[in-house]
Parts: sequence; C-alpha cells; structure tokens
Amino acid sequence: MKKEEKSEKRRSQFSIVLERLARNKGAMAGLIIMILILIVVLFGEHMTPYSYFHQDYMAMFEFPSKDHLLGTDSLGRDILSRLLYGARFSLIVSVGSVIFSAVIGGILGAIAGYYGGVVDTVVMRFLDVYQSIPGLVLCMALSVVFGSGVYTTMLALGITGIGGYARILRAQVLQVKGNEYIEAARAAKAGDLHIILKHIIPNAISPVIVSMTMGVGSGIIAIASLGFVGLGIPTHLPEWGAMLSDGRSYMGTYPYMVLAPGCCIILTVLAFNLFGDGLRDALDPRLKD
Amino acid sequence: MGKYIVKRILWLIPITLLVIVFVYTILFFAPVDRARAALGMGASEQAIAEFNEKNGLDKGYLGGLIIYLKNLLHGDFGVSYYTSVSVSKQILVRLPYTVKLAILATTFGVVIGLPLGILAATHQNSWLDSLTMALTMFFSAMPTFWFALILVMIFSLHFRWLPSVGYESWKNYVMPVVSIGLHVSAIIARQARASTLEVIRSDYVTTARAKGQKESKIISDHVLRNGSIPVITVAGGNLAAMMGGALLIEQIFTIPGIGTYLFSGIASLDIPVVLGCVTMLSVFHGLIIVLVDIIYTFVDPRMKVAIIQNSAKKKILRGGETT
Amino acid sequence: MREILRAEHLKKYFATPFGPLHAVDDVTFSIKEGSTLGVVGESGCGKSTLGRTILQLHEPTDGKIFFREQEITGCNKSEWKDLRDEMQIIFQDPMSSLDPRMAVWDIIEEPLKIQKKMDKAQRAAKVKELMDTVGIARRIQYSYPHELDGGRRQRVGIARALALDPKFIVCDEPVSALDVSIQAQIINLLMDLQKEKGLSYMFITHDLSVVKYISNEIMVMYLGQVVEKAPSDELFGNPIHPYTKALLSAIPVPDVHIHRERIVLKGEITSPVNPKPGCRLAARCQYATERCSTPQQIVEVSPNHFVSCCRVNELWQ
Amino acid sequence: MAETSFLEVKNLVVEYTSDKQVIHAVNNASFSLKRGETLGLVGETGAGKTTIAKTILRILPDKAAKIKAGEIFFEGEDLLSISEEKMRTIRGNESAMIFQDPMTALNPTMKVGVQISEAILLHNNCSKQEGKKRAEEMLEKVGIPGQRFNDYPHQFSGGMKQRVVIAMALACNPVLLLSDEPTTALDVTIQAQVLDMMKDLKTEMETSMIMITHDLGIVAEVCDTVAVCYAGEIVEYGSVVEIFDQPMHPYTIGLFGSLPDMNGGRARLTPIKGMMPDPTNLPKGCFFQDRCPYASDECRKKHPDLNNAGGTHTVRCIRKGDEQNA
Repeated sequence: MKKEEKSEKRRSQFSIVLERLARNKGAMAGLIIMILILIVVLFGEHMTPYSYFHQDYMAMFEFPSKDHLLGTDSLGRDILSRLLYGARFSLIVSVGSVIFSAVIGGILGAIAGYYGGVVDTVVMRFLDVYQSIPGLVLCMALSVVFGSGVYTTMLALGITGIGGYARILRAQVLQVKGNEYIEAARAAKAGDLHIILKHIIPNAISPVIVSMTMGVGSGIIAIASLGFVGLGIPTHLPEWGAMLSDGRSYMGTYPYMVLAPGCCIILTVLAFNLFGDGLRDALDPRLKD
Repeated sequence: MGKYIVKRILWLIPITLLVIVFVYTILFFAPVDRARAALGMGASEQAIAEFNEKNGLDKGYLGGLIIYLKNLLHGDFGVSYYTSVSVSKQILVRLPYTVKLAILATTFGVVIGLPLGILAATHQNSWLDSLTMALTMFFSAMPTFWFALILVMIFSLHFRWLPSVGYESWKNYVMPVVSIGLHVSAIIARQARASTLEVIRSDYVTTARAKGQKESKIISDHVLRNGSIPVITVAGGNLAAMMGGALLIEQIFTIPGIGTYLFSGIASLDIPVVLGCVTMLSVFHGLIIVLVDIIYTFVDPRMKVAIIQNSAKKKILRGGETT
Repeated sequence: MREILRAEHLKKYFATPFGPLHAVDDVTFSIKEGSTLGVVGESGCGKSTLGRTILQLHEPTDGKIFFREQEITGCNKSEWKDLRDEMQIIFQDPMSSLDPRMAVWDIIEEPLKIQKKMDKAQRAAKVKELMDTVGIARRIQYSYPHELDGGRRQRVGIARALALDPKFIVCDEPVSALDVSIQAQIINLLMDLQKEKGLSYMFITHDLSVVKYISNEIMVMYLGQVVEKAPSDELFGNPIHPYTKALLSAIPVPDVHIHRERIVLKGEITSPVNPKPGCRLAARCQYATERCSTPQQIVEVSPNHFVSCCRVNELWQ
Repeated sequence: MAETSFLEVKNLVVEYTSDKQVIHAVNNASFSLKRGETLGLVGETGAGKTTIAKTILRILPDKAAKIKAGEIFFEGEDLLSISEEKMRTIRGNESAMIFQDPMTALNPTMKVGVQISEAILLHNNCSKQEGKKRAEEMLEKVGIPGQRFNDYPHQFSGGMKQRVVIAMALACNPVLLLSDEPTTALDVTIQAQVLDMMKDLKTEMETSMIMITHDLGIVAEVCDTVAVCYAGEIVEYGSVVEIFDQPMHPYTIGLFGSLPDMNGGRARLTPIKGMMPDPTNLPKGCFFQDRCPYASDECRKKHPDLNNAGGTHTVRCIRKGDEQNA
C-alpha cells in the first residue's frame, strides 16, 4: 500500500538516510561548506601565495587588496593564508575531541543505561559532579595543566565533553531498552552482546551522531575561546581564536583583522549545525518517505 | 515537598566535596613549580621552603587536600598563593558583578527568546518563522566574545556611545548583556519554538478550539504555559553556567567578576583560588537546579508527582526486584 | 492429550516505593498440547506480566513452571536454552515489537541467526517458507516496519515467533491494535497455524468476544489473581464470580434485538501495590460481605470450573 | 423542515496535503441527523470518520486540511459559509465534541474545573463564581464530587478523565454532541459505566449525537441510525435495525463476518480480504472493488451511487441497487 514498489530491492539504513539528507536544502548547504573546509584543511597551504608565517615588514597592516585579499596583520603576514592554514587546528582538534568524548562518554552511558542498578548510580553521580563545573572552566583548567599543543588541547576538550555524551546515550538506551523488540530478541534467547550490538546501539546512536555533528561546531568555538585567552593551540600558530585576540588590539583601525577570523568561525560552526539539524530529521527511522 | 527540597540540598554536600577532590587532583598534579612562579627564578631555597610550608604544598597530595577540607569546614577558603589575598573575600567582592551580569543576560535571553520562539511556532512556515529560524541559527553559531568585540567596535570605537571598559554605570553592562543575551535568546527561541509546536498539535489545544475559544486566548491560556516548560531548564542551566562568570566577556569588558578571578587562578594554577570559585559554582549550580525543579512544580502540576517519584525511584534501583 | 505447560503458585512481585506490587499473585494453571488457554482481564490485572513470567522474561518471585513435565524454574541455563526455542511470544503492539531499523527479512531471520543451527541458504529457505506461511508477499521483504500497515506488521511478528518451530506461544493481545477486518484475518491465521502445527497458545486479551472464539479454556484475572477458570462455553454459559459476570455483561453485543441487564461495578480498579488480604474485588462488588476480607480459596464448583469467591455457594444457582 | 434537517451534511469533500501528496480523506459524504437522535458513524482507521466530525466543528488543522466541497446545514445554517466569529459561538455551545483519548484531551497544567468552566464563561454572560458553580454541577452530573474542581488531570484515573471530558463537552448543554470513540481507550467495565452515563445524560439534556466508533456492539447499544464509512465515503446508511438485520453492502457484511459470534459456535470467521485502498491513490470505480467478493467489471469502471434499498436504507453498491430495482 505504501511505497511497496520501492521495497523490492534491499535498501540499507545508510542509503535511506543519505536519500533523505539529499532532499534537505539546509543540510546540503552545510555539507557543501563542510566539504570546502575539508579541502582547505587538506590543501590550504598550497592554495595561497604566502605561507602562514611569512612576515613582510614592508606590508604591515595593509587593508584588503589584490595582493592580500583579506589584508595583512601587525607583522605583515597575509591574513587569508593564515586563516586557511588555521582551519586545520580548529577542525582536527574539534573532530578529534568529539570522537574522544563520544567514545568514552558513549561507553559509560551505554553501560549505565543497560545494566542499571549500582553501575548506573555510580555513573550518574559521576556525571552530577561533572555537570556542576561549567565546561569552559574545566576545559581551561585542563588545558593549563596539560600545556599547550594540538593533542593536549584535544584531550582537554575531549575530557570536558564526556559528560554530555554519557547522558545522551544513557537516556537513549533506557528508552530503547523498554521496547518490546528487545524482549522479542530475548525470547529468541539472544545474549546481552547480541542485543546491545544489533538492537540497542543502532537504535540509540542517532542522537549521539547528531550531537557529535553539533559538537564539532561548539568545539570550534571552545578552541577559539581558548586561543583568545592564549591557551590551547600554541600561540605562534594561526589558530582562529588567537588571530582574533591578535586583531583585537588594532580593531579600531583595522576591523578586518577581527571580522575575518570571526566570519570563518561562524561559517564553519553554521555548516556543522545545519548539517546536524538535517541529520536529526533524516535519522528518524519512523519518518515516512 | 519540603522534605524533598531539604534532601536535595543536603545532597549537594557530597557532590561539592567530590567536585573539590576532582579539581584539586587535576591542579595538584600539574607540572608546575608554584614557588618559583611566585617568587621568581632566583629565589632562595629557604624562601621556597617557606612558601611551600605556608601554602601547605609540602604536605603532599593527601595532606594538602585534608588541610584544605579542614579549613573549608571553618568557612576558610584559604589565600591565593601569589597575592596572599583571602579567596573568600575576593569572591564576595566580585560576586555582585557576576550575579548582575548573569541575571541580566539570562533575563534578556528569556524576554527576547521566549516570545520570539512562540511567535515563530504560531506562525509556522511564514516569513516570520523563517527569519527567526535563520537569525537564531546564526546567533547560536556565533561566539559571544567575537560578537562582544564587534559591539565594542561599533558602539565604543566608532560611535563612542558606550564605554568599552569599566563597571560603574548601567552603560557598562549594555554590551556584555547584549552579547551574551542574544546568544542565549537564540537558543531559548529554538527550544521554545520546538516545544510550542508540539503543544499546538496536542489534543487539548484542539479541544479548546472545539469549545469555541479564540485563537489568541488559546495561545495565552493553553499554549504559553505548556510551551515554556522546557525553556525553564534551558534558562536555569544557562544561569548556572554563567555564575562562573562569562570568562571572556568579563575579560573583554574588564568587569572584575568571578570570571576574571577564576581565569587568573586557572592561568597560574592557583589552587585555592580555583577551588574556591569552583566550590561556589558547584553550590550555585546545585541550588539553581533545585530552584528550577521548584519552579517546575508551580508551572506544571504533574512535576510534583514526577519529582517525588523520581527521588523514590532511586530506591527501586537500589532495591531491585523483591524475590 | 498431554499437558505442555503447567504453572504452580506462580508469583511475580515488583518493588515500588510504596511497597511490593503484586502483579501476579499465586496463579496455578495448566495448558494441554494443541489447545488454547485464554487469559482475560482489564488493564493492570497482571495478564501480560503472567505471560512474560512464563517465558522467564521476568524472573518469577515464587512458584514453579513445568514445560513438558520438566521444571524450568531454577534449571540451569543450557537446559533451559533448548526449551526456550519451543516457547515464543507474539506482542500486542507490532510497532514497538519490531526493530524500526531492521527490514522484514532480517527480523524474521534473526532468531535463526541466534540459534546458529542453519547456514545461510537454509536460513533463506526457512525465511521464505515462513513468509508464505503467514502470508507476507515477497515484494515487501525488504520493507521497514514503519512502511507496513498494522496487519502486515503483526504477520511479521508471527513469522518471527514461528521461526524456531515453537510448540507453545504466548499471544499477548495480538489483535487488540488492529481494525476489525484485519483482526479477523489474524485470528484465522493463528487458528490455522494451531491446527497445522499442533501449537498451544496462551492467549492474553481484554476482548471477551475474541477470547471466547479462540480459547478452549478461559482464565479470568483481577489484580494479579485468578478469580474464575473454566472451559470456554461453561464460563460464558454459566459465569459465577461477580467480576466475571460484570465483565461479560459489560460487553456491548452487536445485536439490536438483545437487551441484557447490565451488572455495573462501582468505581475503578484499585492498586495492586501492597493489597490487603481477602478478595480484591470486595470494594467494588455488590455482594461483598465481611467474609470477603479473609483470604479466598479457589474451589472447583463443577468439573474443571474453578471459582475464587467465598460466597460461591450462595451465588451459584 | 427543522425536524428533518437538524443537521445535514451534503457532498462533503475534504483533502489533506502532506509532502505534496493529496490524501482524499472524505469523498462526497452526505448524511442527515434528526433532532434527539443518535447517528453511528462506523468504520475502520482511516475511513474519514474523525475528519467528518472535525469538519462539522471546523476545527481541522488550517494548513494541511482543505474542505474542497460540500455544505453542512446545522439548524438551517450552512456552517461552511458562516464567519469564523459566528462559528465560534456555535463551537462548544450548541455543538460540542468528545475526543477519543482522555489522556491527551485535557490540558495537564490547568485545573479540570477551569477547563470545564472555560466553555461556560465563553458562551454565557456569567460571572466567574457562576461559571465555577456550574462547572461543579457538571462534575457532579458525571459522577465526580464537585470539590475536585481544583484538581489537575493527572490526579484522575482514565475513566474519570473521560468523565471530565464529557462534562466539558456538555457544559453548555449543546444540542449536537460529536463523540469520537469516547470509550475506546477505556477498560470494558469502565466503558460500560461511561456509556450508561452518556445515554442518561443524552436523554436528560435532549442532545442529538453523532457517535463515531469502530465497535458494532456500541452502535447496537446506543445508535438510532447508522452510516457505514469506507475510504472517506458513506457506503451504507439506514436505521440501526435495517443495517443490523439486513446489511447489504459487501463491506458491512464483511464487518459483521469479522466479528466472533458471542452466542453461536466457533464457525470460521469470514473476514474481508486485503486492506483499505491508499487514500492518496483511490481506484476508479468502486473503492471496495479489490476486497469485494462480488466485484465485476462494471464495479471497476463506474463509481456507484447511493441507491435506495427500501425505507431509510441506502447502499452504495450497484449489485444491491440492481437487486432492488429488479
């Protein structure tokens, strides 16, 4: 009755989600920007005539021009080149930290939700502790303790994010666990591992994927915040937040030094948020085509 | 209900203790030499020993923790390693600025965001809805500290209408409040829109319509209250997070709040300063969550039952099935 | 006929903050091979918990369950595992009982995969056979549950339950969520399967007309306890317990020429948490006396007709 | 005239649009209701019963639903052509609706008493105290103590909630009551209580009623006339005795065949094969053709009209029509 003709060949969940995503304009816009950013991350340094550390004392504080599309900074470095090179820090660190927190937090949450009882109580109390320290405070403290650097920042950010993912997955698992198809699998004498892998994870993972996508966006803002106060990525590298902090001293006269990095951040975050929004809709299994 | 609130507040004590242990552990094992940082590289061995003894750094991890907790029991947050100023005094002096900023920004967020979200939902798919959604998407993707810089650029540097530094007059708070508040309002508007849409589709709204109620009255009597319930959580969470001071905003506008203090403590790994602030934050956070729950019970009568049952549910989890 | 399943003094209590919830309280019954036991009652009477406890999806609090004369309560896991193949369940809500991320084919194949007794080709043959048995067209084999209507979903649920060739199936309100015309199709299917494969059913429902039609014997439950148990025709022809009478008289009959006197129960079902001893219907029963607050005995009033009511002799004429 | 056309629905067509697909929810439905009578609107999920009721009150979702054609005369006035303002004075006042699910039909954050008095205050020129007094009277009428005025919905059980919903609908003493499966969500014994109460109140308040249900048992018990809905149209219409004693449309016959006989033996059920046609893609000709054991080529070509089958009995089937004419 409903779309039977489509069912005759096997469609994986993955291809269904892709099909739905393709129909969502916002998500596609986000995806295109994400791909562009990825290209920049991979090939950025070959795309501009200047390297990110090339200093030109003859061309300090130049306004945007043909030679320097987005102008130069206090040391005569080309801002566009620095922005393009800087994309990698924001992106790699953010993606890395999100994966770290999602894996650790996800495992914690899944165990707490599935087994319940004492395990759940312990994990929940741990999360209570976690939740009562604001994320940015914890993140800053950790990044001071770990010192500056790409991996240390990733770790600091990653640890900060664990709580959120644990909570999401725990709630999801609790909800999925209540469904009768879990009982049906148990009636067919499926073991715990089978139930977790085949039923609980596929059904509980969607919100995690969505918040991972969104998490990359907020991660980028967090990295920029750290960079802005001189933490996180080493300050000599053209991290977007650090560039903002740089430009701040001169923004009265040279507003482009603040505008350009800010726009980069917003664009990137926007791309991930748009894509995440679309993904949330596309991942709903009960959505009619 | 009262018993429940007392229980919840007492529960904050172990949580806060755990927070202290957690943060202390992170900071203690940081690879820095605090004495040399405070006294300079050329300090004598004796001066260093004195510094360490004065600050309890010679007692080791556990010793230091016990001393700190003991002092805390007497309401003593200790003194800063570097300035020797009492942490509790500093917090008390700085708290009003942060509280002011937090409350103003959250209020701003709710006042702008809630009506906007509800309006967008009641006009779903109209230009108003699309515009609201586009704007809120944009504002939630924007770093608040960047927006603060833009505001400074426009209103301080260009038009010279508002001061960019200081904390005396109301004018000093306009830009900090707006820069955070707009971000908060964007998040609240999206939440309010989603929950309002759900309420609008609910059966009891159709029922109200079937009674012959006017659309405007349906919105004010039935939709508003139910639609704003999830917003309370968002606003409360935001308020709690902001008690730590919006670190960067306080920095940009040189507001002497908790945020700048906490940041200076973190940057120099000043254990008493950080622990003092974090303890206060954790308590505030807990209190605000309890407050949010209390507000819930006023807005939504079902919550009274749910909250009390929830506290009872823990018993079930512990007890398991009686066999 | 041999007996396939027997439960003795089965109890299942759940802990709640307000005391133990007596979901199933001292239930004894047996089911003969190839026959159907109907379990009737209103929401909260413990009928679904009973079905799940029989399958040990819930650990029983007390009591014994025998399957083919072998006790399965307290037996070790490996012995139990083989028996488990022979006991299956069909759920009420085919939406929540089918994994929304699995295609029809995968749902039916899953028990076979878990069992690990067949290779891929054998499994494929079996799945096709099952689809034919329950009447699912091949063209929907890769559809997802949300793309199907209620009747087809329930057929998938039945195919899954049949995959391991069970001998005994707990049917937990399998037709309650379906429209009348689809309901009749599923009932016919279940009855055909019973005849073909010699299945035994425990048929849990709140719909008395369905239960009368499909069951050999009927057990009426109220707040976790059995109030009356009798062969189907006997129960409908000669109901004795005041609750059974009220329940039967409450069904609207689709016949304009029949006008019956209705026995209306006062109030609503009470809580099964920490119940007082004695008859649990007493508060709503028009025949209640002081004796009803003492524990009730279930007595056999005529062959195979059991009633749990202290006033049974007065009410039974 | 007023006696015969108290409520008359003529050629009603309602469509829903979702994702560019047009769902033909109601297709040319016509029926009438006499004052004081109860009409049963019978059919399965998706037959368009609820949509018809919501159309009468004009409370369909604005954006998705569209009334394409038809007239609804209520006490001589076409409800589909009057202003929204005028319509509001009828809704909840002269005509009220009871919804299926008492769990969701009540606002969880509003006192039940206030929800009942909402309609009273809206349609009567009375003070808040007066409204409260009348709401308390309504509660008493449906068997709930008046003191429970200040309680919230979650403090009531399912059956009690449905009583509140009924009190809410009857608050302004409507002349027309639309009941959408009012007892489906309830247990049998509670259903019996609620049905008895509704019957009593209906007689007491002289209300006419449209009872939407899928349960033929309920129809036999409370209805005077019956309209059988299938795929958005009425396939058979007549008095309850006509329909139950001599069902004519193959669908109606199929519905009866699907029910296990409570009194008789265990004859195999004779269900209707297949399922309802896709409402976005209704077949040409008779909508029931694919499931009908008697379908002929003619059924696939021509959409049947409602044919008179004697008395008030009409049936939308060429076969029965022929028999009748012959």
